[in-house]
Amino acid sequence: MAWTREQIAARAAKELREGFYANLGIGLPTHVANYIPEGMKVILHSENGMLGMGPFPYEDEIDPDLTNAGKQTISELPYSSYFSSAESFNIVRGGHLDLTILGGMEVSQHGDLANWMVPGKMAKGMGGAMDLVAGVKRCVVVMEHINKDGEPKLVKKCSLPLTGMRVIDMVITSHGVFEIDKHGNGPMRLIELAKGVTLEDIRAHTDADYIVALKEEKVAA
Amino acid sequence: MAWTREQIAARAAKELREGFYANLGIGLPTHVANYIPEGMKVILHSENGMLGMGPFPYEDEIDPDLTNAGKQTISELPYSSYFSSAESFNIVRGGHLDLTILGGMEVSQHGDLANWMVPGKMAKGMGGAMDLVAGVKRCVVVMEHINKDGEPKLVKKCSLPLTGMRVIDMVITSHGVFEIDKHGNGPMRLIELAKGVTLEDIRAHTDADYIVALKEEKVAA
Amino acid sequence: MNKVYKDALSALEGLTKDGITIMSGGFGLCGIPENSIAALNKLGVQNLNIIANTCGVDGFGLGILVDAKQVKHVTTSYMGENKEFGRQYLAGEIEVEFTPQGTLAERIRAGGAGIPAFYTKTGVGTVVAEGKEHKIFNGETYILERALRADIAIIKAWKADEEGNLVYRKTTQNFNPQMATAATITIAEVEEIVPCGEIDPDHIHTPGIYVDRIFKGSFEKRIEKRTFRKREAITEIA
Amino acid sequence: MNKVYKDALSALEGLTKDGITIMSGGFGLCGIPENSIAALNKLGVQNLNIIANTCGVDGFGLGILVDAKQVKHVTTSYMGENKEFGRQYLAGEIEVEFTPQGTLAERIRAGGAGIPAFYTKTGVGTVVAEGKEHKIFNGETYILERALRADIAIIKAWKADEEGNLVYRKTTQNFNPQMATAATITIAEVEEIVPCGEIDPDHIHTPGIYVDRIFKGSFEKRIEKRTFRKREAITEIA
Repeated sequence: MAWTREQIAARAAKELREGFYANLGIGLPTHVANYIPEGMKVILHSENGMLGMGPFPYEDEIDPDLTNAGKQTISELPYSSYFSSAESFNIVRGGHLDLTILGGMEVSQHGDLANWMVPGKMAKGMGGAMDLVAGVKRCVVVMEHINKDGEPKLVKKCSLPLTGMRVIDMVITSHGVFEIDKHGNGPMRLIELAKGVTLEDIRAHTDADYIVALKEEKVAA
Repeated sequence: MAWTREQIAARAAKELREGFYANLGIGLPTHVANYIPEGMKVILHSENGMLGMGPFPYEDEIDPDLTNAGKQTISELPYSSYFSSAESFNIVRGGHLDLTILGGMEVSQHGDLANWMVPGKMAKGMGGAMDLVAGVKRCVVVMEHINKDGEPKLVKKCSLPLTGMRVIDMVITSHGVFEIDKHGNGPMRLIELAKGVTLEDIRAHTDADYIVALKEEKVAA
Repeated sequence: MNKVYKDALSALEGLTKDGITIMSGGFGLCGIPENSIAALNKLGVQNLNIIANTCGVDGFGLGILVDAKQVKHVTTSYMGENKEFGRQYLAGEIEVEFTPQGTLAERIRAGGAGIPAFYTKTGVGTVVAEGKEHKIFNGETYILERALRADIAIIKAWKADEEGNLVYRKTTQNFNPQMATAATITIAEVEEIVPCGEIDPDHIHTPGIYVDRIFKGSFEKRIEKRTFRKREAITEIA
Repeated sequence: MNKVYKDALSALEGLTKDGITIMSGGFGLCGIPENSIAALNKLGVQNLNIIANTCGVDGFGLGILVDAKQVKHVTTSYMGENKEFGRQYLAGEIEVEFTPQGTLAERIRAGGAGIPAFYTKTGVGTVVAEGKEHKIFNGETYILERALRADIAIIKAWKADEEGNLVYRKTTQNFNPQMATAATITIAEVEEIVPCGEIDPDHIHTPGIYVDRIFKGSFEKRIEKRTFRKREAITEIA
């Protein structure tokens, strides 16, 4: 038992706050948008040059001139704005976004992230991921707790090429939620356990150093 | 006998070409616009954020939101565009302007320009002059040949604080026209004499090294 | 997250203290945040560090703060014709850092864009280059210029929507868009606040993410040099 | 100075030769210069150095040039799903320099703005930083990134006036405005060319000074991922 991908996304949505400007990565992070609480205004940034990204359009309103960073057709909202890639990354690099949620292959206990290439496999490029982790005020990774080979993805030190060094503030895995002090040298802090996951499960599947610091009221989703 | 300020401006206008993007400095250089040949399209840049600067407006069309770098009210043309100061100086620094015409206090034989401060007197600031001389493809100075104390303004080495080092391509003074090889170490080349000015006049009032290289067909205005 | 404030004083509330750094938009008297400047004067905040292309004129624009001796240091490209500013400068009462206009614009942009420093040819061989790192790229010498940031940016736009998306008019744009990006808090004063959706998103100059507080101001729009031509006259080009 | 050309081939005439560097606007297949790419293919120019955020898909966009083996080197942030590109890359037939998307955008802007290099935090501690100068500002480490320039920029805008002033539509803007500034010659293909005066000068995204040649193209505007929702369905956010 552990969180499903949708449950991970739902948990990640709890990191959003009213008025936040946020960038959601491609894949699982995109699903977080489905769990923004009713009535909360979160302005989504699309790094190809848009703030105020709206939902998928109705079929008869599809516009090839309006796509997101995942190349999907989308819609605009009353408060949307468009701009160049240079401006878009001034927003990213300049620390104007409150939060980014990204997928991950490995996260180290000090907040290093690897999510863009696997040696031996063809690298497709880092896209905007390196810019996002370097620039956004708070970076959260959502991912499975273990990889397809059953190995831990929370590690002492990443074995894959990095996307960023000491950049991640929080990891939400299928097994729980971990806080990282990316500027310090302490262990991760396990603050929540996914429903049905035991401390023993975590111990068995985590390479990174961590301490258990469960917040009573937040145990389980 | 020598060129008047208006004659200097008229001579400077001959450096313009069809389709040029040009920046004219405050003061005498501004007058050059009055001598753009009929039918020639020259697009004027105003460093506060405009291309296609038009003439002074009619009195009933004065708009406080439309001024030039000299803080004068101006008008727009059908092909005008507005932009930020950052964009405006990308145009300047990036070498997109074909020509700038500036006033000068001193110009050295290797193309150094001093035109922004006199030690002991209060400096008001360099404004955009340092950016223009560093960035524009071709820089022409228009000025009197001698200063108010009767001293030469074309010098071996500037005594005043510089606006730019090896930046000026041509100087048009009240006495004639001088070409400068700003990348080399040769003397200036006197290519035109103002009406009524003799080579002896030039010799008596020029500190810079120069050679006489008059272009027959261009003597006098 | 309501960004709309009643006026300049309410927009500045809780933000000012002596010694802070303020970026102020405008070029000459064109596109300046008249209302926020007046409010800073009213609040009496002291020892201000001002970053602005010019510092207004005696009695108007930033000149008001200079006249009231609220300004300690100015980073600027041109002092203009402001006599009292000149007097304080010569008397050593106010410090001035002159920076070329394009370098000033780019330093501000860099401050908002997460770029701590960049190289430029502007100023090489002049006093501006003194003490700065020099580096050769492709055979040409450049100097390293540092980013600028402020505690508060006060800017002027034409229209805002309630999200803080801004549109400027004609040459009022100047330093305003970049300053909006380079401060901890950006306050925009505008001539009109419209509901979201009324501004075409392709026409927005400054996205609302850069703007924290907006208010509708009243504007004198004083003209520094009123130049015009007669309807009968032959066209003279400015 | 007529900037208006009949079509892509006439706009490219006299400009292309083997081994030149070309910047190509667009993000995925959105806002790409379809017509100029097709013309480059037709012209058969070889050994191209391409600077582009992505390289199209098999058979469309820059993928056409890749398929025809006209491309020697690519500077990009993401290769996309282009299988033939991947094959040539793995076979060593095509060289690829990966640069982070924001760094790519800024390197291009710097190339157009007379800035030879700038510092950024992006990529510190990764392979991107290898061999690059590191420098500490305010206690944080940054790396030095160099400007990019091209011989030709091919870009796509929505409308142009005859002066070459450009307006983009929605997310087609992306890399086009900066690429327009960073090449020796910039060619803009547009959906409509209007007389000067028809575009509000406050709405111009790219001033004509950056644009050398313009032509009216015809556009397929292929969609990479056609996503939509049903009118009846509960709103799903992208």
